[in-house]
Amino acid sequence: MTRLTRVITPESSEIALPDVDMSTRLAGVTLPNPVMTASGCAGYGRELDQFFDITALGAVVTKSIMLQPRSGRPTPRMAETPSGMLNSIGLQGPGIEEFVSRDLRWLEERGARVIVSIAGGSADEYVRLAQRLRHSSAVTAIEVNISCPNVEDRGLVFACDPVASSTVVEGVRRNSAPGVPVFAKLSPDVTDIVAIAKACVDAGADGLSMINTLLGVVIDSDTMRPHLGGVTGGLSGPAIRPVAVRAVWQVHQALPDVPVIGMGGIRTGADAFEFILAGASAVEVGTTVFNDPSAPMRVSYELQQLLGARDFASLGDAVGFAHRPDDEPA
Amino acid sequence: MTRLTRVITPESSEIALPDVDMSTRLAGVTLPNPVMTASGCAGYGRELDQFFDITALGAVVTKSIMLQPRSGRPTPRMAETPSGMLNSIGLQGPGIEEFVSRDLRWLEERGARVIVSIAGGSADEYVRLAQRLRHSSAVTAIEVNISCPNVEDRGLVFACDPVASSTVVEGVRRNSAPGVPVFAKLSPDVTDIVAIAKACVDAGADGLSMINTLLGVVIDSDTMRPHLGGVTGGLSGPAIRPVAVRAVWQVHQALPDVPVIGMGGIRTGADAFEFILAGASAVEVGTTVFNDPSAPMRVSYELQQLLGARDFASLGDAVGFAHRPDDEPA
Amino acid sequence: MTPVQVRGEVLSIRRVGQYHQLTIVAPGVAEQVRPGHFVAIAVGGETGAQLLRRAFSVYRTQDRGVYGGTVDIVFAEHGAGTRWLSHVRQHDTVDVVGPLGKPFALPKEPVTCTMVGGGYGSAPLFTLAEQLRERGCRVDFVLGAATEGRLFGVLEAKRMSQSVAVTTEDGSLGDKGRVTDVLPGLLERTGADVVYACGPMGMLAAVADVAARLGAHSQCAVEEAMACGIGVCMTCVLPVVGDDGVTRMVRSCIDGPVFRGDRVRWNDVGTVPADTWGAPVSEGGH
Amino acid sequence: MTPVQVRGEVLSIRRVGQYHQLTIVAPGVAEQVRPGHFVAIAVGGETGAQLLRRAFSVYRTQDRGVYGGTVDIVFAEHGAGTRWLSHVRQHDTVDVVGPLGKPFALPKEPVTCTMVGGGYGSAPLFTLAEQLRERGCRVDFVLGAATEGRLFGVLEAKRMSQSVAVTTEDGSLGDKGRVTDVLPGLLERTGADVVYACGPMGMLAAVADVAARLGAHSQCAVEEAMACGIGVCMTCVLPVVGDDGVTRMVRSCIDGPVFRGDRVRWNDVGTVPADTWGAPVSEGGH
Ligand SMILES: Cc1cc2nc3c(=O)[nH]c(=O)nc-3n(C[C@H](O)[C@H](O)[C@H](O)COP(=O)(O)OP(=O)(O)OC[C@H]3O[C@@H](n4cnc5c(N)ncnc54)[C@H](O)[C@@H]3O)c2cc1C
Ligand SMILES: Cc1cc2nc3c(=O)[nH]c(=O)nc-3n(C[C@H](O)[C@H](O)[C@H](O)COP(=O)(O)OP(=O)(O)OC[C@H]3O[C@@H](n4cnc5c(N)ncnc54)[C@H](O)[C@@H]3O)c2cc1C
Ligand SMILES: Cc1cc2nc3c(=O)[nH]c(=O)nc-3n(C[C@H](O)[C@H](O)[C@H](O)COP(=O)(O)O)c2cc1C
Ligand SMILES: Cc1cc2nc3c(=O)[nH]c(=O)nc-3n(C[C@H](O)[C@H](O)[C@H](O)COP(=O)(O)O)c2cc1C
Ligand code: FES
Ligand code: FES
Repeated sequence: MTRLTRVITPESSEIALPDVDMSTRLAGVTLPNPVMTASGCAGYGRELDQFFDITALGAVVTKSIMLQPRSGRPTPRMAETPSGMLNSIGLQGPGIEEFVSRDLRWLEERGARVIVSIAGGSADEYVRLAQRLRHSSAVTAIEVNISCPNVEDRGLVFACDPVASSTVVEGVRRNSAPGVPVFAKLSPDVTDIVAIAKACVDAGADGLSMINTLLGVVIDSDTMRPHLGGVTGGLSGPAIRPVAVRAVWQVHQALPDVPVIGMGGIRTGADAFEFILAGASAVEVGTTVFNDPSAPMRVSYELQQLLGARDFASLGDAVGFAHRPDDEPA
Repeated sequence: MTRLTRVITPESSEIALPDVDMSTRLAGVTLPNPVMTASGCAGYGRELDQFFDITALGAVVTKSIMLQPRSGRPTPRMAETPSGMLNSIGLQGPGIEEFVSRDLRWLEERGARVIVSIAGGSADEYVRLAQRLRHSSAVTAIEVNISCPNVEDRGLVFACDPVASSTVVEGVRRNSAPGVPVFAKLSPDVTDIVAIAKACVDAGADGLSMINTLLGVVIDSDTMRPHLGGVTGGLSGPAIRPVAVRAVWQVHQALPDVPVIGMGGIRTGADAFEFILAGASAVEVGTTVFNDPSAPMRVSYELQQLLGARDFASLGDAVGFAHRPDDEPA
Repeated sequence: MTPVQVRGEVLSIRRVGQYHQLTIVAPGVAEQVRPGHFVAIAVGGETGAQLLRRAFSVYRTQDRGVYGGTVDIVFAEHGAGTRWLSHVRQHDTVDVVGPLGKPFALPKEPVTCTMVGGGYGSAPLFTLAEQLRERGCRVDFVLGAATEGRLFGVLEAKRMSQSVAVTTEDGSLGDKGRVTDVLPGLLERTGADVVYACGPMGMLAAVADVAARLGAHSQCAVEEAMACGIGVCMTCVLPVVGDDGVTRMVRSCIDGPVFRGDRVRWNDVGTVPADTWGAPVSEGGH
Repeated sequence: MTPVQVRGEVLSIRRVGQYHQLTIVAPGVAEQVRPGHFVAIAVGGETGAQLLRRAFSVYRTQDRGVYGGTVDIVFAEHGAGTRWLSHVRQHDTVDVVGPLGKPFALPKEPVTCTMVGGGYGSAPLFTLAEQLRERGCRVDFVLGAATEGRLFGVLEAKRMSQSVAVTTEDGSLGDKGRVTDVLPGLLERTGADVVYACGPMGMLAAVADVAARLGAHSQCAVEEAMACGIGVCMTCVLPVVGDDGVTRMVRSCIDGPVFRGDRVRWNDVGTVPADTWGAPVSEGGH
């Protein structure tokens, strides 16, 4: 095996990391580490910075921001489910202005790389969000959360329709700074995720993030009504991991040159490794943060150890490795 | 609370059951109990009969049968996942002739109600299966597993397309005995499950079963290839329950008069109750049987206790109860 | 205060009435705790099916020298998570994050204080009472529960207060009824300046109301379902009026769990009032 | 034999080399077990994330009078399930289904038998050896493992057999190498009529081959991943040639785990050979 470096984990124990090049290229941007937080599971970075150094992550992916301040949905906003959870936050947030002047600024001063997740109710809202971010030096990349209902089309979710998805992506790409990659974040709740992926790439997406949550319902057996204030919610956590890995597998198979950020139920480095082998160039850790606030760093260390143990000199060599021909050994 | 009856559970402990009418009507057929086994998770009933009296179930739903004998997929055929499993059996089975003369006959002699699940690679295969079953007195209902690839249409899964689904359902309905209800079993891997449900009902389905498994992939971090011999597999178990309850919720909302058999991750009576409240008239227990071979009976008892504790005189009163208007109390 | 995450050894677990009292070695947490802080404990094991931490008020902390500080919590067996926790044994390891939240505000003057605890909600009030007494405050207690076995700390309250009133809904101990049946009389009798309360939401709403009517300041520790406990998920919100008079959906894990009773819109909990900052919600994503 | 499901109390758990030996009170199971049977144990707790039972060969059973019969298994800590099982303690309850599968076939005549065990695979061979001895058979053992700590039951084998040969891959005990390095010599020396084998698939394939070459009958207990263990899921299949000469994908939990070594298509395990009944698979659903 390769050379080892000793590091101190967030929980103050010393571990040895093999010498693996963990940097990853995402559509023209190079990140020193492939592990990031997932949108909506890390706020704007400040709270997690108490548990580990957020600048060590590939990037902080911020909670999806909208144009206007938003109060979100009524409570209860969550239900625990087997190996997962259902949430219905309703994109509560301060709106883009306060986000830029307070949260994004804090992240920049802190020295963190930032992927800003944006969300809108119409294609135009996405465009205006992109315009507002265009001149910010703090933005490493944009993740377009298209799992939002289109208020102009009977509330149909953009990500469920290739045309709606591409309209949004095209608008964001056109209005974003050229050096800032635009990632479209896909929903798994579709018959053919590859078709949506292709539509987004054709519309100018530099990469794809997947997956967002699965639509679910939990009924409370005491009140005998849906548990969530918003009735339906998004299912996340390890429960959905096989669905997420499948999405990454299929899309990488169809579009091997498009960078993919994989997420959905990553709890350990081995889970992250699954996504990398399936074709993801980077991963996001979401729900697991609620279980273990230092999980993103832990996952990154565990992934590095796994890569070293399997004699990978660099993360890049493992990306999509599970797709190699049958006769090619490990 | 209501009168109690003492029964002996499969595990030989005595429990008290409240006096709730557990019978359920499924499109003209009345079953004494709403709990059944799920297709593919109970073989043809014989093995489970060692653990509890299978004639006490609503019905035994048999492993999907095809026209010809089938060897299924190479191993590994399963992977354990968080609160679930991924399987890729490939519909191994003896073919309809041997099934009818051996397995269906055994079930009939045993006195069990039987829902026969059928699967085919073309609409014509489904029709021929229906014809073969048309004159069998052992068949209580037919469940049409349309989550199969259509060999005549580039392997596209029937259940993912409303037209393909309705062709199959229409052919089965036309060729089945009039008194035998036909249930179409839907896949959750679609953008709009209500549209598929409607297409099936319009084509003559007497009811709907949902959900089948979700498409997933698990990568083995040692071999660094997909774990399953068949690469993709079907995700089942408690992990998927919120997705299944959501499907039942949505379809019952859109088609309140169509009987629904709910399944997906039922482990306890409370889980079954969720499906009933969401709109299912009966439920199937699948993956949990692997964890607990007497689960279908246990779930039935637990459900009956829950219904009694909430003062339901009959199961029927609870079906879809979670959809009641906001101002209507429990 | 900076919350930390520690794997703490279970020093002891024992039954107290219908509750469990758990003592965990949690160095780094214990030293920072102030009354009203809570901890979030991972349940179900590292590969278990329950991902969300469970929140528990800190009952007390102790400096144990060689061991490092310990944290005590008192909990009811409620669902799967607390059932799991009730099965931990001495020397097992439990993953604790804390201290979390905003503690009770302490008065600068030696004022008269009433503590109201519902069920295990009394747990954080004892160290609070001790600190108030050190500041020369008068402290009275009202402890209520559904039944005797669900009361916590009656004797302890007696040791550290001027008076203790007990109510149970079934009359098994003390007065039959609720804390708010005896609270107005007590507040009038003692002329209490501040009411500190912890317990179920319904009780808090009623206590805040009584306090306001009788001119007392109230500090209520709320209990909203929390997915993260550390401020990153936005599940734990409730409508609270800010200094600027504007209602916001505020995170109870970060901005609470202790709120001024007159600032929480108790009747609107579980809704987003129309005048909330950022309301109304057009149907949105998650 | 009818398998039953029981919640059995753990009577003891202890380390044996690199393995754990678990004794469970399992009335109804114990009484029916014959050598080669296995049990399927639920892991992870009733609300845990692991749904699939784990299969373990029965090492031995004992009639304990008042307790009811007990079942012993020997297991390696491998993944999450066996890790969980290694943490059970005395008086805990474990959910057991058994006995399952087809046991080893016993010869009617007092023939000469060789037992081949790889790692914990030796576990079911000791009661088998006892029964063979009772029938007047000569019994010899070959036990192999990667390293000394992974051998199980060397002393026990010595007590009940004519000879014991030990191999380890690292040479830490016995001959350096594999069981099949010493097996041919032994078979020739003793003129064994039957070889009983349990261990990893690779070993079984090699043992079956050696036995066939030297004219011995072989009985091999295979280890295929099983979701249910009781015959309802079809995950545990492997290609086996039937009496009619036709290859079928056969359930190892019901038709095995013990198979005639000359009937298993060892080289085709993990595939569906083209001449299998019902093959080739047109791409199908799950
Ligand atoms: C700030 C705070 C302090 C608390 N202090 C205590 C304490 O000192 N002693 C004590 O016994 N309990 C306390 N609770 C409540 C405790 O967190 C719940 O009893 C516990 O979460 C129930 O978990 P469970 O797994 O048993 O229930 P489950 O029903 O399995 O829980 C499912 C989910 O719902 C949440 N949930 C369920 N009930 C509650 C509840 N009453 N409040 C909040 N979330 C809930 C759980 O956290 C979990 O995410 C406190 C809660 C909060 C927010
Ligand atoms: C008939 C039979 C008898 C067995 N007897 C013994 C025994 O006496 N002692 C012993 O230590 N082990 C025995 N095994 C293997 C034992 O079942 C596995 O070691 C165990 O399932 C691993 O579970 P895990 O949770 O630790 O691993 P995980 O990797 O978490 O398991 C994940 C899934 O894969 C399956 N799996 C993993 N490894 C194996 C394996 N080697 N064989 C079969 N399934 C596997 C598990 O059952 C589970 O479903 C036997 C297996 C079979 C089929
Ligand atoms: C509480 C919560 C809030 C979320 N908010 C957002 C969001 O604002 N924007 C978004 O794109 N995804 C959001 N997600 C989805 C996650 O970013 C992620 O795609 C999904 O949860 C799957 O990953 P996980 O299983 O690791 O959580 C949210 C998820 C959770 C659990
Ligand atoms: C091993 C296995 C085999 C299955 N085989 C079939 C099948 O043959 N036909 C079918 O319609 N569904 C099949 N299913 C799907 C189940 O019937 C059920 O729809 C699904 O597993 C969800 O329910 P559960 O979570 O309770 O298992 C199978 C599921 C499993 C786990
Ligand atoms: S519990 Fe997550 S923000 Fe409060
Ligand atoms: S393990 Fe299920 S059929 Fe053999």
